[in-house]
Amino acid sequence: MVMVNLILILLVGGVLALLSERLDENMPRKVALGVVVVDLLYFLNHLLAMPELNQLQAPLASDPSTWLMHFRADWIPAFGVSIELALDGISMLMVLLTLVLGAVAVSASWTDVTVRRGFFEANLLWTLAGVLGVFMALDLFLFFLFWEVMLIPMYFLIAIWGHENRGYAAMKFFIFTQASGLLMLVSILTLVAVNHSATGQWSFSYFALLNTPMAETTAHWLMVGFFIAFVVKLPVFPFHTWLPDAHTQAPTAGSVILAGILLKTGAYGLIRFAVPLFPDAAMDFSYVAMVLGAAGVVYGAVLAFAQTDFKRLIAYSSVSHMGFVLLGVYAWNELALQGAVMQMVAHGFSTAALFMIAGSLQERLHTRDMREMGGLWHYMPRMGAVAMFFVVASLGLPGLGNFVAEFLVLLGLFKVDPWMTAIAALGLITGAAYSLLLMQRSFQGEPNPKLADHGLIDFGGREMLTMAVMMVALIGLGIYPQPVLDLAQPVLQSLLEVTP
Amino acid sequence: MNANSLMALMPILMLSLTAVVLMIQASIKRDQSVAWFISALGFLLTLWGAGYAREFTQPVTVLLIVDDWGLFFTTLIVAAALVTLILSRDTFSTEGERKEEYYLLLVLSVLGAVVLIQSSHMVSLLLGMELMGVALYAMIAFPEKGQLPLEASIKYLVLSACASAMLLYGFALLYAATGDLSYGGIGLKAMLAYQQNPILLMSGTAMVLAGIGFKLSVVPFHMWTPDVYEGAPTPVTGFLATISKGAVFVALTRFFVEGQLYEYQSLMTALAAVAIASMLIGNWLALRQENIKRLLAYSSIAHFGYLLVVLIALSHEGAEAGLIRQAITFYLAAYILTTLAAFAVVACIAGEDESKNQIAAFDGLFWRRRIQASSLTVAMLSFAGIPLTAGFVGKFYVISVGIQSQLWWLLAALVIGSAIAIYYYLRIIFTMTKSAGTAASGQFRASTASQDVLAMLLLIMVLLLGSWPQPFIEFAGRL
Amino acid sequence: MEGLNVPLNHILLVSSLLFAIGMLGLMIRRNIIFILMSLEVMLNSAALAFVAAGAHWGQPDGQVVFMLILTVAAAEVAVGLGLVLQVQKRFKTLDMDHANRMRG
Amino acid sequence: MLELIWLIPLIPLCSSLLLMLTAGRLPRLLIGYLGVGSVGIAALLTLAAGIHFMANPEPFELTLWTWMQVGNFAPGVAFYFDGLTLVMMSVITGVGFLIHLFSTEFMEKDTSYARYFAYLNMFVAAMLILVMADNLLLLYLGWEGVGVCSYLLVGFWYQNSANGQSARKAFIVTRIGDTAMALGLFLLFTELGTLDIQGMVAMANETWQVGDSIPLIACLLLLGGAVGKSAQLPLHTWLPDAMAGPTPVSALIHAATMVTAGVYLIARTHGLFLLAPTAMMVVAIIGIATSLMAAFTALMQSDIKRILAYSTISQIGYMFLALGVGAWTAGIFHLMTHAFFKALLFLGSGAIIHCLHHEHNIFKMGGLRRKMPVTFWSFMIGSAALAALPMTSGFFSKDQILLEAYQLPGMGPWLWLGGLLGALLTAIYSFRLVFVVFFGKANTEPDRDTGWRMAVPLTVLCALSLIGGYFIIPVEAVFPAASGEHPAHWVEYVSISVPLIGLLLAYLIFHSRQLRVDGLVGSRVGQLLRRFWFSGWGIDWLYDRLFVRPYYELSGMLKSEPVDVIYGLIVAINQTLNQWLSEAQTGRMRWYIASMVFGLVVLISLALQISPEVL
Repeated sequence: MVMVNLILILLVGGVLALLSERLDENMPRKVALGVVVVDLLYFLNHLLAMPELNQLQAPLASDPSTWLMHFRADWIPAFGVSIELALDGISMLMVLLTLVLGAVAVSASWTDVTVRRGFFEANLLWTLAGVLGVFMALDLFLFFLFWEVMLIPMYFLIAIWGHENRGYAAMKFFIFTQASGLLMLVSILTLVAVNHSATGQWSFSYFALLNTPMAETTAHWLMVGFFIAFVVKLPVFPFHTWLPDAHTQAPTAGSVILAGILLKTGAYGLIRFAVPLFPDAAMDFSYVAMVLGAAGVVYGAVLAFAQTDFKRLIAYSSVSHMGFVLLGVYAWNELALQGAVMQMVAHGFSTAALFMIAGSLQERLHTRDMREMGGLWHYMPRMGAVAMFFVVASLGLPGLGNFVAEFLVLLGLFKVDPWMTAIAALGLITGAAYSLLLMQRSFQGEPNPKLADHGLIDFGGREMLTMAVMMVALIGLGIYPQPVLDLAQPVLQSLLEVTP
Repeated sequence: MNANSLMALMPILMLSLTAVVLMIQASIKRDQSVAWFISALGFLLTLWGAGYAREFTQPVTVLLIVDDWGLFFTTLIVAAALVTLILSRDTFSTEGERKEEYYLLLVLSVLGAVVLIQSSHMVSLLLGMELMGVALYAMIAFPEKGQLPLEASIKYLVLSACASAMLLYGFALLYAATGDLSYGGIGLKAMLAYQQNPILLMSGTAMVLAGIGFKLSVVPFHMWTPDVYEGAPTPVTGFLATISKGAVFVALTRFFVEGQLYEYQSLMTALAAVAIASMLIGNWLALRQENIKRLLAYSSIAHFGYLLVVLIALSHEGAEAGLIRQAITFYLAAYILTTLAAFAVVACIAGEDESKNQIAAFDGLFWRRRIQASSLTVAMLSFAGIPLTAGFVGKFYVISVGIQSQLWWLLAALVIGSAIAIYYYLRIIFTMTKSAGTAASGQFRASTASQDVLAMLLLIMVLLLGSWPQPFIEFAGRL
Repeated sequence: MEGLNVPLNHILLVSSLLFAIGMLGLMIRRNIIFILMSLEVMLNSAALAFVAAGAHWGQPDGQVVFMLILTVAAAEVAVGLGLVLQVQKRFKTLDMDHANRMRG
Repeated sequence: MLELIWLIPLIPLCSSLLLMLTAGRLPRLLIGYLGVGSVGIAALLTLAAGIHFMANPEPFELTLWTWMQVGNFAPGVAFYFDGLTLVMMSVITGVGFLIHLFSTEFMEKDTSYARYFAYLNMFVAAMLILVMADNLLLLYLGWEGVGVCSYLLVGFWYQNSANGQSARKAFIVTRIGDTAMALGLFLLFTELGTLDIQGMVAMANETWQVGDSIPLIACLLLLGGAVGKSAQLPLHTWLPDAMAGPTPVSALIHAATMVTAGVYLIARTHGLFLLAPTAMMVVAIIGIATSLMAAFTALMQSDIKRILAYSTISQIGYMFLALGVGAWTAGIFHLMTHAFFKALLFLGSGAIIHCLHHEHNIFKMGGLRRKMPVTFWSFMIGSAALAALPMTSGFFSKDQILLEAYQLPGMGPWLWLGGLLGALLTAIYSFRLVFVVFFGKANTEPDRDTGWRMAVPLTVLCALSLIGGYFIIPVEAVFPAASGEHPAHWVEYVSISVPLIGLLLAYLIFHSRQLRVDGLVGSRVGQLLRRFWFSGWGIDWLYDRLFVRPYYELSGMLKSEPVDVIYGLIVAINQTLNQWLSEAQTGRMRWYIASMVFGLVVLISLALQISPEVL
C-alpha cells in the first residue's frame, strides 16, 4: 500500500497544485515542493522502519515475498491484469532518485515558469507519479500503462512551456517513444499469449511470465520489441535523435526530469524486463547491443563536441553516457551491471544539475548559444564553480559517482570483450573534450561585455542549496558507493542467476 | 410470429411509434421543441424497450434476430442518437422552416440502424440499410443554405446507391449460387456451392463485402468519407460516424459469422488487403489534414481497418470466437464513445461555421474552454490508443486477437498506422495548448451547460471504460 | 415455364453486362440526371439477377426481392431528384464535376 | 604515528574545501595562512613520518575503508607507505610548501587569491593520494585528480582564451594516456583479480613468466598513462603549452611533482615491468628519444618558461631512460634532484617574470645579474645542477643514470651515447639561458627585486640543489639491488666532462661571442633545422593535422545529425504519400466511383484466388 500511496500522493498533489493557482500565483510551486518532499519523507519513513533493509536478501522471481515490498490487487481479472507493485533494491534506488530529482526539478523551475503555473506543477507531479509507477510496476500491463501515460504530462511540459521549437521537439519525443512503445505492447501481448498457451492462464504478472518456455525465434523477436522500446528511451544510437531536441526545447524542470529520470526508465526496463524475460535471446543479442552502446558512447561524444547550444551539448553527452549503461547491461556480469546502476544514479544527478545551470543561464541571458557567452565566471563565480564541479563529474573524475559507474562498466565489459572496452574507453577522452569545451565557451574566456548589461545575478541560496544536495550526492557516490552497491547487489545476483 | 416476438421487437416498435407520433404532431402543429421532446422521449422509450426485450431474445422470423448482442448495440446506438439529438438542438435551432422534420428523419434513420443490427437476412439488411441511408441523405442536405451540405448529400446518395447496387448484385449472385438469402442459409449451403462453382460464390461475396465496405468507408471505398463528413452538419457527421458505421459493422459481423466467410482463404486475403490499405492509407491521408472533420473522417477509415483485423482473426484455427466477439463489442463501443466525444466538442466549438472547422481555429482552446478541450484531448488520446482511455483497451483487444491468430502482417500495418496516427492526434492537442501566455486569440462560441455536461459525461465514460474496463468486459463476455 | 427455359448463366451474363454498363455510366456521365439513370440500370441489373436466380431455384424469393429493389430504387431516386432541384438552384448546373468544393 | 598518515593529504584537502566554500570571503592574510600552513603542516607530518620510518623501515599499510566492493573487486581507500612513498611525499610536501610560500608573494595582487590556493592545496592533496595509494584504483583517483588540478591551474587566468586552450590541451592529451592506463588496470584486474599493487605484483610473478605477452601489454598500457602524465613522446605536446599557468604552478605541477608521476608509476610497478623486458626497452627508448628531442627544441626557444618546459621533458626522459635500463634508484634519485633544481629554476623565472611585468622573452631581458642577485644565483645554481656540473645534485643523479645505462647489455652504450649528447645540449641551453638573461646589456628594467617570501624558497632550493646529491634515498628495500659493478673509468670521465664542454660552448657562443654560429644558423639547412627544432620537431603540427583537425571536421560534419536524415526520410515518405493521396481526393464523384470500381475489381480478383485445398 505504501507504493500505491507514493503514487497517489503525487497524483492528488498535482490536482492540489492545479487548484492552488486560484489562491495565489506563487502557490503551485510551494505546493509542488511540499508534495514531493512529503512523498520523499513518507517513503524514507517507511524504509527506515523496514528491518529487511539491513539484511537484504536476493529477491526471488518465484517468490514475491522476498522483495522489499509487494502489493497486489485485482484490476482486470478478465485479462489477468492486476495492480501489482513491488520494490527491490534497484527500484528503491530509482524511486529515491526520482523523488530527489523531482524536488530539484521543482526548485529548478521556481522562477522561470511564468504562465499557467498551476498546470505546470501539476504536470510535473504527474510525470513523477508515472515514473514511480514505471519503477514499481511488476505487472506488464500496468508497467506499459505507466510507461505510456507518463509521457503525456511530459509532452505538455515540453509543448506548453518549452522554448522556441517546442512543438517539433514535443512531437518528436512523443512519436519516438510511442511508436517504440507499440512494439513493446505487441511483444508483451505475444509473451502473454505464449504463456497462456503454455500454462492455460492469462497473466501479465512479471513473476508468472519469467521462465516462459518459448521457441528461440519467438524469444528473439519478443526481445527485440522490448529492446527497441527501452533503447529509444535510453536512448541509444541510432534511436537517439529525439533526445537532443526534446532536452533542448524542454523547460528547465522538464530537462531535469527527462535527463535525470526518464532516461533511466529505459535502462531500468532493460535490466528488469528485456534481459530476464528472454535470457537466452538477450545473450545472443548482447554483441549487437554492445556495439550500439559503444557506438553511442563515441557518437554522442563527437556530436556533443560539435554543438554550440549549451543544452544540446549536455543532451548529446547524455547519449554518450547512456551508451555506458547499455554496455553495462549487456556485458551482463556483476561488475558491469553495478556500473550501469551506478551510472543511472550518478548521471541523474550530474546531468540534472547541468541542465539546471543551463536553465539558469537561459533565464538570465535569454540564449543558450555558447557563442554569445564567455567569461561568465567573472560575473557569476558561484555558478561557474558549480558548473565546473558537474562538468568534471560528467567527464568522470574519480572520487565522484560517474567515475565509479564508468569504471565498473568498463571493468566488467573488459572481461567480456576487451576491444569493445577499448572503443568505449574512447568516450573518456572525447568526454573530456566536450565537457571542457562547454566550460571554456561559457564560463571561461574573455568576459563578453554585452553580458554585463543583463545584470547577471549569481546563484542564490535556493539554487546553491539544490546544487549542494546533488554535489553531496555525487561525492558520496564517488567515495563511498557501497550503500548503493549493496542495495543493488542482491537484485543483480538473482538476475544473473536467470541467465545460463 | 406471436406475442413474444412482438416483445422482442420492442425497440423497433418504439422507434416506429415515435416516428408515427412525430408525423402526427407535425400535421397538427409544427413546433420544433415539441418534436425534440417527442424524439427524446421516443429514444428513452426505445432504451427501455431494449432492456425489456432482453427477456425475449429469439429469432423473429427469418429476417430478424433479437439477441443480447444486438440489443446491446441497439442500446448503444440509441444512446448515441440521444447525444446527436442534444447536439442537433443547438445546431438546428438557427435553421428556418420545417426543422422538426429533421427529428423525424433522425428517428427513421435510427430505426433503420436498429433493423440493420438485428438483421439476419439479406432483405432486412437491405431494408435497414436503405432506411438509414435515405433518411441520412436528407439529414445531410438539411441546412437550407450553403453548397457543402448539398454537395455532400448528393455525393453520398450516388455513391451509396452504387454501393447498394454492388451489395444487391452480390446477394443476387449468392442467391444464384446457394438458393438462400438468410445468412445462416448461405453459410450452410455455401461450401457445397463453392465446390460446384466457386466463381459465383466468391465474386458474390466480394461484391457484398464491397458494398458493406463502402458504408464502413474502408479503402478503396473510402473516398466519399471526408467530403461527406465535412459537408454534413456536425451532429449528422457524428451520427454517420457512429450510428451508421457501427450498425453496418454489426451487420457485417453477423453476415461474416453466420455465413462462415472466414472459411475461405482467398476472401481473407482480400479482406486483409483492404484492412492493411485502410490502416495505412487512412492514417496517411489524415497526416496533414487541416480540417478537423476531414481528419476525423480519415482517422475513422483507419479505425475500421483495425476492426477488420478482428474479423480476419476468425479465420485462424486458434482463434477464440468469444474473445473476438468481445473485441468487436469493446472496440466498437470505445470507438463510438470516443467519436461522440470528439464530435460533441467540434459541434460545440466550431458550430456550422466552415472556417472554424480548421484545426488552427482551436488555437488556445485549452485555456478558454477547459471542459471542451479536455474532452477533445481525451478523445484524441483514446483514438491514439494511449492507456487509461477506452481506445487503448480496444487496441489492446485488437492486438491480442491479432497475435492469437498470428496475423503478423496486419499487426505490422497496425503498428505503423498507429505510429503515424500519433502525429495528427497530437497536433490537435498541441494546437489547443498553444498561446498559453497570451490573451484570447480565437473567439470560441459560448458553450451551453448541456454541452458542457455532455462533454464531461463522455470524457468520464471514455476514461472509465479505459481505466476500469472489468465490469464492461464481464458484461460484454456474457453477450 | 417450359418456353422460357433460359440457362441461369446467360441471364447472369446479361445482368452483369447491365451492371457494368450502369457502372460505366456512373463513371463517364457528368450530368446528375444521367447518373441517377445509370444507378437505376445497376439496381435493375441486380433485380434481374435475383429474378433469374429465383427461377433457377424455383423459389418466389427472387420476385419478392425484385419488388423490394424497385421500391428501394424509387426511394433513392425520389430523394435524388429532390436533391437535383436543390443542386440546380444552388450550383446553377447539373454537371457534377463542378460539385467539387470539398477535396484534399 | 604512521597510523596518522591519512592526515597528510586530508589537511590540504580540508584547507582547499574551506577556501572553496568561503569563496574568497576570508581576509587575504588568512587565505595565505591557510594555503601555505596546511601544506606546511603536511610537510611536518611527512617529516615526522619519515623519521619514524627511518627508525623502523618496514612498509606500512593503512586501510581507511573499502571504497567499493563488487564481487571480488574490492579496492580500498588504503595507503601504502614505504621508502619510495616517503621520497615522493617529501618532495611533494617539502617543495610544495616552498612553492606555496613563494606564491603568496607572486600572486599577491591577483583577485582570485583564494581560488588559487584552493586549487593548489587540492593539487597537493591529490598528488599525495597518488603516491600513497595502496592500489591502482586509488592511484588513478589521485592521478586524475592532479590532472584536473593541473587543468584548473593552467587555465587559472581564464579570461584569456589561450590559457583555456592550453589547459584543455593539457587535460585531454594526458587523458589519452590515462585511458590507456585505465585499460591497463582492466587487463590487470581481469587477469590477476586484484588491483592492490603489492599483491598484484606478487601475483603477476606467480602467474607469468618473464617475456609473456600479457604483462607486456599491461606494461605498455600503464606506460601509456605514464608518458601522458610525464609528457614523454608521443604525448608530450601539452607540457610547453601548460606554461600558460602561473609560474609557481609550473614549478610545482609541471616540473617538480605531477609530471614525474609517470616515473613514479613505473617505479612503483617495477615488479611488473621486470616481467616484460620489451616494455622496459620501450621505456628506455622513449626516454632517450624524448630527452634528445626536447633538448634540441629547448635550444631554440626564446620564451623562458618554454625553455624550462622542454628541459623538464628532457630531464624526465632521463628518468625514463633510468627506469628502462633498470636503474630504479637512479631514476627516483634524479626525480628528486630534478624536483629541487627545476623548481628552483621555475621559481627563479617566476621571480623574473614577476619583476619584469610578465615578460617571457629572454631576448628582451639581459643584464639582470646585478639588479636581481638572489634570482641570478638561483639560476646559476639551478642551471649548474640541470647541466649536471660536477658536485651539484644533478650531477650525481644523472651520472648514475648514464653509467647504469652504459652497463645495459646490448643497447647500453648507444643509450649512453644518446644520454651524453643530451647532457651536452642540456648544458648548452641552460647556460644559454643564463648568459642571455643575466649577462649582456639590460633591455628591460625590473621594478623591484624579490621580497622575502620569494627569496626564502629560492634560497632553500638553492641549498637543496647543491647538496641534494648527497642525500641517500631510502629505497633500497623497494627496488632490486643494482649490480654494483662499475664500468671503465674512461666512461665516467667522459660523462663528467661532457657538461663542462657544453658550458664552454655556451660561453663561447652566447656570452663572449667568440664562436660565431651565424653562418651556420643562417644557411638554408640551418634555417630549416632551426624552424624544425623551434616548433618542437613539428609534432604539434603533425598532431593538429592528424587528429585535431580531422576530429573537428568529423564533428562538424556530424553536427547536422546524419542519423536524423533517416528519420527525415521516413517523415518525407509519409508526407509525400500524404500529398499524393490527398491529391487523389479530387472531390469529383466520378473519380470516387472509379476508385470503388477499382476496389471491386481487386476484391473480386483476390477472392477468386481459389485455394485448392478447399476444393
